[in-house]
Amino acid sequence: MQNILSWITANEQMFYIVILMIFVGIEVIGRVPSVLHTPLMSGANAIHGVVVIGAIIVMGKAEANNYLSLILGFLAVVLGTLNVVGGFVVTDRMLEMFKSKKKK
Amino acid sequence: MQNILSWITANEQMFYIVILMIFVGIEVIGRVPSVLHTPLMSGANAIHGVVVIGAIIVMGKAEANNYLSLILGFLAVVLGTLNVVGGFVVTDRMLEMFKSKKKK
Amino acid sequence: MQLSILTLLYLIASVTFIIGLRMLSHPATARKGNLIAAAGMALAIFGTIFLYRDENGNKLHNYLFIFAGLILGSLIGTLAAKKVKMTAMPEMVSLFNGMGGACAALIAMIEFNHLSTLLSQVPDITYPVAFVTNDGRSAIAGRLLIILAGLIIGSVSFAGSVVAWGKLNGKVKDFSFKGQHIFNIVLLLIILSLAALLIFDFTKSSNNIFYLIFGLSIIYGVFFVLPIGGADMPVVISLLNSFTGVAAACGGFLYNNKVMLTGGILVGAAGTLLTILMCKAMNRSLLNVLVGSFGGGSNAASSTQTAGNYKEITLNDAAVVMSYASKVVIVPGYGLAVAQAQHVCHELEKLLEEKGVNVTYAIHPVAGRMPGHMNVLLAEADVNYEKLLEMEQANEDFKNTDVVLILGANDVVNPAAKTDPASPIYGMPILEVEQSKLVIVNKRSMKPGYAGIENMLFFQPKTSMLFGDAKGVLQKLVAEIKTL
Amino acid sequence: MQLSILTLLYLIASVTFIIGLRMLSHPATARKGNLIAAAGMALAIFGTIFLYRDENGNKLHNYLFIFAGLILGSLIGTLAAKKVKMTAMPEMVSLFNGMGGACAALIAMIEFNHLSTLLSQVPDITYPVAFVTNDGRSAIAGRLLIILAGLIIGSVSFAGSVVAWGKLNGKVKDFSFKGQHIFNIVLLLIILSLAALLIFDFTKSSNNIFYLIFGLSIIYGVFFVLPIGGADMPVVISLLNSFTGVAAACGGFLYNNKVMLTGGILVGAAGTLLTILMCKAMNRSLLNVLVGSFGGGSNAASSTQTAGNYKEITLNDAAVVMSYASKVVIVPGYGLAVAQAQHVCHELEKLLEEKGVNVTYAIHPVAGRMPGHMNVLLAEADVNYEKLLEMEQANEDFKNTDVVLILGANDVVNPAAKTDPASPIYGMPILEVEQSKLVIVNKRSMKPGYAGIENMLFFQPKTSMLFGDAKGVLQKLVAEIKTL
Ligand SMILES: NC(=O)c1ccc[n+]([C@@H]2O[C@H](COP(=O)([O-])OP(=O)(O)OC[C@H]3O[C@@H](n4cnc5c(N)ncnc54)[C@H](OP(=O)(O)O)[C@@H]3O)[C@@H](O)[C@H]2O)c1
Ligand SMILES: NC(=O)c1ccc[n+]([C@@H]2O[C@H](COP(=O)([O-])OP(=O)(O)OC[C@H]3O[C@@H](n4cnc5c(N)ncnc54)[C@H](OP(=O)(O)O)[C@@H]3O)[C@@H](O)[C@H]2O)c1
Repeated sequence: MQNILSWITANEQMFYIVILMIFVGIEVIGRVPSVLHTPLMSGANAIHGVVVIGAIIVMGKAEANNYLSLILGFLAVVLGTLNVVGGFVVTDRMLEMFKSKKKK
Repeated sequence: MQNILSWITANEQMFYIVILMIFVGIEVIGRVPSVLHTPLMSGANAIHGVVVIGAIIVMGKAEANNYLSLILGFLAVVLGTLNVVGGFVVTDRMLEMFKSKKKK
Repeated sequence: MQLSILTLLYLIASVTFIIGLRMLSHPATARKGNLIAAAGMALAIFGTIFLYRDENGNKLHNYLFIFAGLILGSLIGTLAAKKVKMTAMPEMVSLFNGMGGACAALIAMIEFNHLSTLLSQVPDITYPVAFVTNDGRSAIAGRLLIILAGLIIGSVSFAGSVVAWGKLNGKVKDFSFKGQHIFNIVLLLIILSLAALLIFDFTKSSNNIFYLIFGLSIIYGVFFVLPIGGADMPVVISLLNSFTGVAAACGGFLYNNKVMLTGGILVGAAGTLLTILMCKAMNRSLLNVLVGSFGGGSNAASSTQTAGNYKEITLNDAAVVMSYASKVVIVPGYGLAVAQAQHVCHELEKLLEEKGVNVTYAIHPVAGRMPGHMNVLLAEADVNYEKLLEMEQANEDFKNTDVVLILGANDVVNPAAKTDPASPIYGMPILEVEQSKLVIVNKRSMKPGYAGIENMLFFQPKTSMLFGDAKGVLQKLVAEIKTL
Repeated sequence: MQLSILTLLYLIASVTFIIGLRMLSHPATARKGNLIAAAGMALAIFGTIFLYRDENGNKLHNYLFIFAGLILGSLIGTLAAKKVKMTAMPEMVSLFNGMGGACAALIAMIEFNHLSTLLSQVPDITYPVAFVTNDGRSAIAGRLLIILAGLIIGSVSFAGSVVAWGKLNGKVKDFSFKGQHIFNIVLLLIILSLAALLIFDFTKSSNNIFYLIFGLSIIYGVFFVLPIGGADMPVVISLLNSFTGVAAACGGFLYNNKVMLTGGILVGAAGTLLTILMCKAMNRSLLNVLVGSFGGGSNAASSTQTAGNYKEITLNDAAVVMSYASKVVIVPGYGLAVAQAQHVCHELEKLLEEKGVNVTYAIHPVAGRMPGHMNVLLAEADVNYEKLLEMEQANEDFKNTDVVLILGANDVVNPAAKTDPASPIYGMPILEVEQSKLVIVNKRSMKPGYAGIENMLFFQPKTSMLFGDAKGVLQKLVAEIKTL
């Protein structure tokens, strides 16, 4: 208990950021028309690709002779980039169709 | 410039909290019916009375012989409490009327 | 340990503020939301009192004073809040808001004294002190910046709110002089320059500059609100509300206190948006409100000459027409509120219902001087909630209405909003009362309403005027109907 | 200095994510929102590469590998995203999501190796190490906790997504055994216990436990998704999406990296809500989807015996009826999507329009296997946006419709949703096609649709069946109409 409390105090600001972000996420999505669920899902999917930054950091810190780290890190960078780039491109492709139809 | 940047870095988390809170505030109020503007205004009014906490801290830290601080601090506590208590009570009074009508 | 619990309490309080505000935005949950936020506030306050420890682990002292202040504030606050009349609600809110602003300004003042005392005790200090350097002093500069922000914003909010309260009360009159907007801008620039001077160049005489800034901020607050039309006050109050929120957030920065920071910013952001929403609901821009193009002064200028012929109806005729109608719609407006006629209006409604007339109210969202003003008023008079129709619904119903009784409303039924693109209210949605069979308008004269413009509705063949104070007229109407 | 700029870039990126997601929720701004979020992401990625400094101020190295990885990933990602068929969109999203999960799991793995190497180098370390004490070690415990959370959530998300992808592809079949839910729960408990063991009692063999946890998490991910009906996959994908978000946020905690933290949490929260909204749109609860009461397995059980007599219509008759109608409404469903018949459907529509028939589409929000599936499909086939009616609007129009042509839709036109409280889809809003004069239903057999229930619409007098694959039938119809 003591432990948890002091952990919370030490990371107070982190907790605020997390909790506020949860509110933002919920509020932002709150009233979406179901027509947009698919592009929204894939757009959100692309955003969590931000994890690639962790991969880059891991990779960039690995010593040149630590092959395990290098290989795993390289894989992580590739997969993370896939998630980001693929996610944004596929979302854009979907939304492009929506848009061009509307202008007509 | 340098100064501002390092200030931002030093208070990074604070900035996140402030910016996220702004988003939360905007999103939360986003789609209010104008019927509720008055109680909403007075409810928000009560919330910023949280400033009374600052007054309490100032007051509680003042040395017993620092009369200026004591007097100003006391005034601050009274005014802040007025804001909080008055704000919540008045809001409740308004909303009570709304509610009881509805149940009928 | 204590500090950890306090941190947790603050976190909880912040969350209750968000949830409370969120629930406040929906009619069904509003009241509960208010109570939740209040509970969170209580948690934060008592947590601070008992659990706060400063950097050296000391508890707070002066408990006597603190509790005395709390009790005094609560007593006055509760009394005032319970006693205030529903029509005086905006005044009350404005006053409470001013108290918050003053509190923030006082805190800034004490903290400044503290800082300057500390500085003067530094042994070999050489004035002027330039805080904005690359060494440790920039922290002091940041502190000063926040203190000054709290002082200026808090003072403006305080002075502005008090003036707004006075205006709504009728104690303070609109006042403006030529070039006042320029004067205001110059004043603001002076304040900001002085603040910069203080931060960049701290000398022994800085104390005086500080109090000068305080004084000028108060003056600025007064002149900021003075020229704005009394009827625009709700918008101004909402704006000042968000100011106080920001001032509270400054306190949060100062004490690294998250609940003050989050609470303040939340209200600051929400208040700003609310202000904008209110302006939109009145079909105006914020700038337009602040510069006051038709907020008040212009009212006097607009003439009382009428643009045609209108006809009057006698009390007796009005009583007869309504008693034998099958459907009557009452349109309440600002005049009903000032005349405090909501109770007798409810009486009239009951009387007519007893006679078998179907009576409802058509509520325009910005009727009166506060958003939702009419709902609050009629709710106070115990009018059944289901009888209050919102604008869209009411507009569909007017076709089947025999008599529309307009009580002290004007702009919200002005057809110019739909037909005349040159009108200042063009584009504002209105209650389309002219679709009904007969319109009876109660007001005291042919004077225009808030927007200061002529209302062609009054000159239409199906409209009849019933002059007099709303309360008096309604009382007579009730008496008349009883004798029928 | 570099770090300060990076902090600022991260802050900007976090804001673009919020704004991007916000704009994604409105049709008019969605595309721009996506681009804004992408720009913020680019900023964050390149900022990290060039400006990141570790605690000792060292830059990153291994640039070659990093850029190789980025370029490779971008190439594959872009290619895959550009090549994928519109109907295969859910698979693609699921696969990308799995990649993100795998990335998070890999990071956790490397960081664990790092940590355990560091520990083994501490001179006089005595195993087992209990990290959860009141001294400095609790920081290590926190680190381990986050690493394990990232590993478990990332692995589950990865394995689950790959299985979901396989199911949508048709490569993996539904599979469940009795007591599988219990098995899953036990598995999860074992994983969590092992994780706790690792944190509270770190020994030399902990490395093995770590990989065991990894393996079990992968297995759990597979068994979590396997029993869920293939048609429920969009919901599952959305759920796994939010899992990956949380895994990314764990990375943010680990590196004290705010953009990862905020981005991950944002998606985690938004994804969870989106999952719930999707379930609501299908009139089901999340639990119901996960436990799979009618998601798939039950489909097989439901019989093909029909509950009455239906009549068929010949191609020629159908062609004639539609050509001479004045208003035709097309109801597309899942069958249209699997048959890839959207293009020929558009052809039919144009042909009829040329003949003076007024043709529109009635789009049910959950028609197909993804929310908004039909809109995307028909948009791809260049169908004019204005021809797509939403459910409410379509339901008002059916009264004046001569012919409704149902193409591979079933549940979304099942009247049981309105009339039969015992039906699993009772309460779901449907397209009320039976209000029109004539209904033509195209599907391949009398088999039920996704919900596995009989559709009484097919046995009504005004309904005629037109059996066959949607694409083939439409092609023949088009040819037939051309000869008329
Ligand atoms: N609700 C809000 O949030 C808000 C806020 C600020 C401004 N506004 C503005 O206020 C206006 C509201 O429209 P409204 O139609 O309610 O009011 P209005 O247009 O201001 O008209 C009120 C009318 O009531 C009459 N009146 C005054 N005292 C009376 C009394 N004792 N007995 C009977 N009649 C009396 C006045 O005419 P006589 O002097 O001839 O009696 C006046 O024409 C709109 O222009 C709106 O934009 C609204
Ligand atoms: N949109 C979403 O987000 C989502 C997500 C998950 C689940 N769902 C659920 O999916 C259902 C959607 O309803 P729906 O009416 O679109 O689909 P449905 O009820 O699943 O019916 C599809 C029908 O299409 C026919 N079909 C299949 N392949 C065909 C082909 N090649 N040519 C012609 N017909 C073909 C099938 O009958 P035959 O086999 O006889 O041909 C089947 O009856 C709802 O129950 C909804 O809750 C929706």
